[in-house]
Amino acid sequence: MKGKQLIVQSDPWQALRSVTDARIALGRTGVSIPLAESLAFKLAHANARDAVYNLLDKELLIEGIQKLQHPLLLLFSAAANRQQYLQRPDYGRRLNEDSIKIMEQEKADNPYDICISITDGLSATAVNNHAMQLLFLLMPLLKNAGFSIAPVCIIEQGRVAISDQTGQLSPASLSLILLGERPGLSSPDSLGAYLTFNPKPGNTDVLRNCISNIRPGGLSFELAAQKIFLLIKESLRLKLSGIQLKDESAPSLPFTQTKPTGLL
Amino acid sequence: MKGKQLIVQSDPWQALRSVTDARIALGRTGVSIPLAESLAFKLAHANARDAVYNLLDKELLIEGIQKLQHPLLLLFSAAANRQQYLQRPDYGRRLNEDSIKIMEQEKADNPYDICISITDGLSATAVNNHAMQLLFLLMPLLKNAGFSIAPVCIIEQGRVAISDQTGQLSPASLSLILLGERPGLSSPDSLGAYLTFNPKPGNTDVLRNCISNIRPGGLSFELAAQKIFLLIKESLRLKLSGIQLKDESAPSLPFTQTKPTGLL
Amino acid sequence: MYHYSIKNHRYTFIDLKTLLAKASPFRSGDAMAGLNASSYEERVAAQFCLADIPLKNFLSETVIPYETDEVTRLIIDTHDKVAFAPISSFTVGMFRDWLLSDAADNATLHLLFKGITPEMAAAVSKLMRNQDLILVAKKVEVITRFRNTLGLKGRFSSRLQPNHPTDDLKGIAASLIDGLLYASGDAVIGINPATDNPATTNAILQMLDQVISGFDIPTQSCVLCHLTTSLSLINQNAPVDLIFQSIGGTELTNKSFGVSLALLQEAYEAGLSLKRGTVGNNFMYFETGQGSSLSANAHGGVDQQTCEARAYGIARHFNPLLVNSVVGFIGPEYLFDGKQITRAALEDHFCAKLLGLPMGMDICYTNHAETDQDDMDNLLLLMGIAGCNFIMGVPGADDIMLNYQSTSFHDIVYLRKILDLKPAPEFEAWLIGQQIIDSSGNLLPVQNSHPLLKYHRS
Amino acid sequence: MYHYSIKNHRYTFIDLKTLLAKASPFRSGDAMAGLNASSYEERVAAQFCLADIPLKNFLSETVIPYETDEVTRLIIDTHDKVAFAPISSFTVGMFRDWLLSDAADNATLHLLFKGITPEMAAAVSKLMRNQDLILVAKKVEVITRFRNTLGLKGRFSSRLQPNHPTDDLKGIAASLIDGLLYASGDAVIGINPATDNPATTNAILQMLDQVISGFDIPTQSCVLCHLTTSLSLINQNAPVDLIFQSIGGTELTNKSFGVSLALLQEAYEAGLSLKRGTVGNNFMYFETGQGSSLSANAHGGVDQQTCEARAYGIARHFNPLLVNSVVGFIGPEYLFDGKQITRAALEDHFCAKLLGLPMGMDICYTNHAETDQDDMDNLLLLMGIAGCNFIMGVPGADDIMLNYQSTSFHDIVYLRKILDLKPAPEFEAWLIGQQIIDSSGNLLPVQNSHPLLKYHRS
Ligand code: B12
Ligand code: B12
Repeated sequence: MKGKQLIVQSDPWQALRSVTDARIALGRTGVSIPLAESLAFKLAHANARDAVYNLLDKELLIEGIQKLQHPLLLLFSAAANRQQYLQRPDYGRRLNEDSIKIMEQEKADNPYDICISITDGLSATAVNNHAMQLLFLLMPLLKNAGFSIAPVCIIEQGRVAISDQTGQLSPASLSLILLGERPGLSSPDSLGAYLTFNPKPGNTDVLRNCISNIRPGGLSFELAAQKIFLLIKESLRLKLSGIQLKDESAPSLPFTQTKPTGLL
Repeated sequence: MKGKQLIVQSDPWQALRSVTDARIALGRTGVSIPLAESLAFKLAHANARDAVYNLLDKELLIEGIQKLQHPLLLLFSAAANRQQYLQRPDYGRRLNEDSIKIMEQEKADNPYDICISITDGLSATAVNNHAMQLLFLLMPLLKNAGFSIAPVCIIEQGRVAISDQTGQLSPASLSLILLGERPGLSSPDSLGAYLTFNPKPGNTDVLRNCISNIRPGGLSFELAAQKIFLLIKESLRLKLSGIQLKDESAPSLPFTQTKPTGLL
Repeated sequence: MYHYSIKNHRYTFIDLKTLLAKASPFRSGDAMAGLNASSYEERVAAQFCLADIPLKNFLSETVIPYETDEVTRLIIDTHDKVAFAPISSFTVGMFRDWLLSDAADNATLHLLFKGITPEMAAAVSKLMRNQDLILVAKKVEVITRFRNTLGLKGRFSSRLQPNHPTDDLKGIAASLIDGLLYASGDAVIGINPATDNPATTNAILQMLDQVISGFDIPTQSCVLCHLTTSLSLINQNAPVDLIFQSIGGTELTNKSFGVSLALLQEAYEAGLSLKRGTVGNNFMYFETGQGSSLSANAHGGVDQQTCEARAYGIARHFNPLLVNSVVGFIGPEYLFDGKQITRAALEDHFCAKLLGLPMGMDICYTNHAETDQDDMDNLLLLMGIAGCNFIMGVPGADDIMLNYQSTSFHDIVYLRKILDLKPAPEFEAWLIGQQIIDSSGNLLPVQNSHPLLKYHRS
Repeated sequence: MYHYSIKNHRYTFIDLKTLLAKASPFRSGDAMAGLNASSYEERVAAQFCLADIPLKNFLSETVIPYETDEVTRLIIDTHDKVAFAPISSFTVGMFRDWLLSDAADNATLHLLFKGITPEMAAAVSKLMRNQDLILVAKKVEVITRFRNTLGLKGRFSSRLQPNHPTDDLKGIAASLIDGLLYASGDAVIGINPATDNPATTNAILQMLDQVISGFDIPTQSCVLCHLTTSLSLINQNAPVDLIFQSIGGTELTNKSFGVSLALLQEAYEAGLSLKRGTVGNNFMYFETGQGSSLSANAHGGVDQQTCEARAYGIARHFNPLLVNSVVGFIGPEYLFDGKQITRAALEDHFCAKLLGLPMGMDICYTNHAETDQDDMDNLLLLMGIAGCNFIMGVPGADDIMLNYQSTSFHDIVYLRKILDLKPAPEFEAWLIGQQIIDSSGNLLPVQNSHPLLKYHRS
C-alpha cells in the first residue's frame, strides 16, 4: 500500500508503540482507521479464531512432566468435542466417566498438599507454548518447600472449575490449574493459573485466586512462578483462598521500573 | 389485551379491511404498531416458517390423479433433503439419477402435447391444499381440447426449472409445473403455475410464463384454470412461450367488479 | 495471476474476478457458486492483495469479456477518463483511504462518478467495514426529480407498495389510502401486478393516475410489469409515469429477464417523449438484487456483489428516478441470514451511491431465510443513517402478493422521527395541506371525514 | 400456572419465571439452561400470555423467593407504590403500548422509575422488537455527575480503557495519551488491572490521579479491581475516584463474585466520605452482563435477561455514575452470535434506562463467538441512536489484556461525527482548550509538541 502517506494522517506519537503492544498511534483518514491497520486487525482476528480450535499437544506435556520426573494422568472432560466444549461450559467443568474411574483408581490414601491440572481451556496454543516453561520453574519451588504434589492431571476440553474435581479426587488440599485464556488478537497464547483451597465441585470463583496473562508479552514465567508459589504458600498456611487471600507481594518491580518518570 | 383502546390510537378506516387481507388500519401508539398487531405478525411469521418445512402429501396427490384416471410418476429432485433444497436451488432444478432412469424407461415414442409436473417448491402446504382442486378443473379443459398429456410427474423438492427436464424426458412440446410459492405471512399456501414451450434444461425464465397467487384469497381455481388453459392453447399454437406470449385475456372481471367506483 | 503471502503460506488468485470473489465477505450465494474464499485467512489475504491493485487495471482486465458481454462494453465504452484522472494513480486500498478522508466530499465525488467503474466500486467495498460503507455513502447526495425532489439531505422517501393478490382495485386502493394517511408514497406509488395481463396493468395505471391528479399529489405512479408490457401500454396512451424493469449485471442475466440494453434504450426513448414529470424528467425505475445472475446461471464466475454493482453500471446510463436493491427478497440461497442481508444492503447502497445513483433499498426477507423483524429494524436504522434515498412502505410490512416482509408505513414514520428526516419537500407540503402531518412532521389524528376516506367510500 | 392457546394447542407455563423465560428471544445461554421456548410458536404464545399479565402480579409473584434472596428483598422492599400508581392497572402489554405512546415522555418516565421493578422491565422488553427498545430508551435522559456531566441529550461519552497485560505504567500511559488525543475518556479513565495486587492498583491510581490533576482534566479515574481491594486502598488514602464492582442479579451470583448488598453498602458509605467529585457525587461504577448468573450456576431457573435486569435493581440503589453491560464479553455460551449480542445489548440498555440508570455499553465480542467487526459497527450505531450514555475506548478496539475486542477511539469519533454528538460539556471544553478538537468537534492534527506527548517523553 504505497503512497498511503499522502492520504493517511499519521500520529506523531509512533514512539509510544515501543512501550505497549496496544494498537496505538494508528493514524487516521477522516475519522477512520487506515486500511493497513484495518486489514492487520482482520488477519489477527482470523488467526485468533483459529487458535480457539487448536489442539492440545499431549506428547509435549507428557515429555515435559516426565522430565520433571513426576507422575501424570491423562483425562477428559465431559465435553465430547470442541463444538460442545464451546457451547456447554458446564460439561467442561467436570470429568467424563472414564476419567473419574481413572482418578478413583489412583486415589491416594493421604491427601496431597497440591494437585496440579493442565487443560487447553480456550487456547491450546497457550498451554502448548507456555505451560511446561512455567512448570519447570514452579515445580522445583513447590518441591523444595516440601509440598507433596499429586500426579499432574492433563485434561482435554477443561474449564477452570474442573480443578475442583481433580483436586477432590486426588485428594489434595489445594488445586492449581493452568489453562489457556480466551485468545486475544494480540495474544492468542495467554496462560491463566487459578488456585482453589479445599477443592470440591460446587465451589464458585469467589473461592479461587487467579494469575493471568502469563506469556512473554505479559507476566513473565519467572514472576508468574513466584506469584503462584507465594499464593499457594499463603493459601495453605491460612487454609483459605479467593477473595480473602490477597496477592500482597510488592508491586512487581520489573513493571514499575518502566514507569514514565515524568508522570510519577 | 384489555384496555388497550385507552392507549392505542385506532384508525377510523377499519371498514377498508373488508376489501383486502393487507394489514391496514393497524392504528398506532406513538409511531409504533400496537402490540396486538405486532404479536399477530410474529405468530404469522412462526407459522410461515413452519410451512417451509411441511411435507408433500403424496398419497393425496396419487389418489387425486387416479380419480382423473391419469397415469403418474413419482420422482425426486437431486436435493437430498429440505436443508439442502433450501441452500442449493441448482439441485432442485434437476432430477436425481433414479428419477431420470424412471423417466427414460417410460419415455414415449411420440411427443405428448403437454407434460404436467407437481412439486412442493417452497410450500408443500400450497400443493397439498390446492393442486388437485386446480387440476380437477384444468385437466378436463385440456383433454376436451384434444391435447395429449404425459403421465403427471409428482416430484419432491423441486424448483420451477425442473419442468424443463420432465418436459424433455416425457417428451412433450410444453411443460407445465404447479408448485408452492414461497410462503407469505398472510398466505402460507399460495400456488404458482409456470409453463414453458419446448422444455429443455438450460432454458431460462424469459422463456416461461407464470400464473401466480392461486389460492382462495388470491386467483380463484376457476380463473386460474381458465388462464392456464388459454395460455397453453396460445403457446402451442404460436409455438413459443415467455416474454413474447402475453396474457391478453380481458382484465378478469371478478377483480374489476370490485373497483372503487369513486375512483374510476 | 495475483499472489499474497501470509507467514509461510502463499495464496494465489488466478485472475481479477477470482481475487474479487475471494475478497468478498462470506455469503451463501458465492459459496453455492464455489467462488468464496476457503478460509478466513484466505479472505484476508485476498483483501491485502486487492488493496495493492491499481484502479486502472480494472480498465484493462475485465471480469467478463468485452467481446461477449454488452454490459462490459457499456462499462468500458462509457468510462470517463477525465473524471477518472484524479484517482487514476490510486490502488484500491488508497481509494478506500481517500474515500474516507475529508478530501472526498459530496462535490468532489460528484465529479468522479463517471470515472468509477462498477468493478472499482465493488472492489473498494470489499475492503470496507460496515462503518466505512455507511460513512462514505452518507457523504453522497444524489437528487432526482419527476413530480417532486428526491434524495435531498435530511429527507427520506418511501415507495408506497399497495399490492394485492388479485390486483383487485378496491383492495389496492385501500392499502394506498392507508399508506398516504401514514405519510408514505413520495418516491413512487408502485404496484407489482399479480398477473402479467396488460389490461389489468392499464386499469391499475388509470386508477393511480386518477388518485394522483384527483388529490393533486406531488408524486408518481408505477406498475412494475415487464418493460415490454409498459412499452405496449405507452403505445396505447396509458398514463405511464415511470418505466420499471428488473436488471442484472450481465448480458445473460438480462436476457433471462427478457431485456437487453437496446430494449432498455428503446423504453427510455419512449419515456422521454411522455414528459409527464413536472419538476424534472427522471422516469426510469430499476430493481436489482444480489443473486439474480447466479440464479439465472449467468454470473460467469463473478461473485454476486460484483455482478450487482455492474447492474448499477447499466442503471446510471438511463438517469433513473429510483433504483433499489431488493436485498433480502431473492432468498437465503444467496443471502442466508440477517447478517448477510445487512452487509449486502450496505454494500449495494454504497456502490450505487458511489456510481451516482439515487439508491433506495427494499429492506426485506423471506420466510425461508434465517432472520426476523429485529434484524430489519437494525438495518432500517443503518440505511437511514447512511442516507438511503427511499425504502418500501407495505401495510404492516407484510406483502400479501409477493409473499415476503418488507418495511411498514409505521417503520417509515419511525425512522423519520428518530433520525429527524422529512419527506420530499413537495410531498411534505401536500401532507401538511391534507392535515396528515403537522409542520414538525408528526402524524395527526385522521378524521373520519378525511377526503381520502370519503373518496374510497363513494 | 399460565395458559395460552393457539389454534388447538394449549400452551402451559407453570409459573411467572417460566413464562418470562419462554417469552425471551432465543439465546444460547437460556438454551443451555434448558429454559428456552421449544418452538417459535411457543415463544409467541408465551408473549401473548405475558402481555395479559397485570404488572402488579410482579409484586406478589417473585421469580426468586423473597425469603432466600436478598436481591428480591431489595427489589420488593424498595418498590415505590406512589410512583407505581399511574401504571398499577396496566398489563405488561398495555405497559408496552403506553411506553411507546407520546404520553410516556422523559419527565413522566423519571417519576416512574422507582415504581418499575426489574422484572417488569424485563417482561416488557420481551414484548418489544428492537425498534421499540431503541425508541423508548432514547426518550430517557439519565444525567450523573462527578467531575463532569454525563448523559445529557446530544452528548456521548466514553470510558478510556488503556489496559496492559503487566500493568506496566508506561504502557498504560501510552494508551491513555493515545486515547486522550483521540478525544476519549470523559466517562472515566478505567483500567482493568492484570493482577489483583493492591500495591499495583495503588500505583496505577497514583499515576491516573497525577495525569488528571496535572492536566486538569474534568474526568474521573477507576481501577477495576475487586471492591474489597478498593476498600482497603481507600483506607490507605489512595486517590480512589470511583468504586467499581461487577454485580449479578441474584444473591448467589454476587456471592460467587465475592460481594453482598452489605458489602456494597459499606463501599458506598466509604465512598461518600471521599468527596473527590467536583460537580456531583455519583461515584459507583458497576458492570453487569447476561450469563454471569448461569455461569456461576446461580440463576435459580430465571432466564439470563431477567437476571440481568435484577442486577440493575441493585445498581440503582447506589446512585452510580456509570453502569454498563459487558454484553459480548462473557462469551458465545450465553450470547452466540452478532444477532444475540445485538439484541441483548438493546435489551440491557432499555431495561437499565427504564429503571433510571446511567447506562453505557461495552460493545464487544470474543474470538470464540460467531461475530465480527461488522456486527459491532452496526450495534455501535444502534446504541448511539438509542441514547446510550457511553461506550469503551480501547486502542484499535483490541484489548491486549482482557483478550477481546471492544470499540476503538476511532469508533467514538466516528459515532460522534455521524450522529452529531458531543462529549460531556466540561470535557469538550477541555479538549478544545488542549487543541485536540475544534469547536465543531472535529479532531485537530496533533503537534509533536503537544503537552501530553511531552509529558510521556519526560
Ligand atoms: C422470487 C421471485 C423473483 C426473483 C427470482 C429469482 C430467484 N432466484 O428466486 C427475481 C427477483 C429475480 C424475480 C424477477 C422477476 N419477476 Co418475479 N417473483 C418472485 C416471487 C416473489 C416468488 C417466486 C417463487 O416463490 N417461486 C417458487 C420457487 C420454489 O421456485 P423457483 O424455481 O425457486 O423460482 C423461480 C421462479 O420463481 C422464477 N421467476 C421469478 N419471477 C418470475 C417471473 C416470471 C414472469 C417467470 C416466468 C419466472 C419467474 O425465478 C425463479 C428461478 O428460476 C413471485 C411472487 C409469487 N407470489 O410467486 C414473483 C413473480 C413470479 N415475478 C414476477 C415478475 C413480473 C418478475 C419480473 C418479470 C419483473 C420484471 N419486470 O423484470 C422479473 C424477471 C423474471 C424473469 N423472467 O426471470 C411476477 C410474475 C407475474 C406474472 N404472472 O407473469 C410475480 C408473480 C410477482 C409479481 N406479480 O410481480 N422474481
Ligand atoms: C471471562 C472473564 C470474566 C467473566 C467470567 C464469566 C464466564 N463465564 O466466563 C466475568 C465477566 C463474569 C468476570 C468477572 C470478574 N472478573 Co474476570 N475475567 C474474564 C477473562 C476475560 C477471561 C477468563 C478466561 O479466559 N478463562 C479461561 C476459560 C477457559 O475458563 P473458564 O472456566 O471458562 O472461565 C472461568 C474463569 O475465567 C473465572 N473467572 C473469571 N474472572 C475471574 C476472576 C477471578 C478473580 C477468579 C478467581 C476467577 C475468574 O470465571 C469463569 C467461569 O468460572 C479474564 C482475563 C484473562 N485474560 O484471562 C478476566 C479476569 C480473570 N477477571 C478478573 C476479575 C478481577 C474479575 C472480577 C473479580 C471483577 C470484579 N471486580 O468484580 C469479576 C468477578 C469474578 C468472580 N469472582 O467470579 C481479573 C482477575 C485478576 C486477578 N489476577 O485476580 C482478570 C484477569 C481480568 C482483569 N484483569 O480484570 N470475568
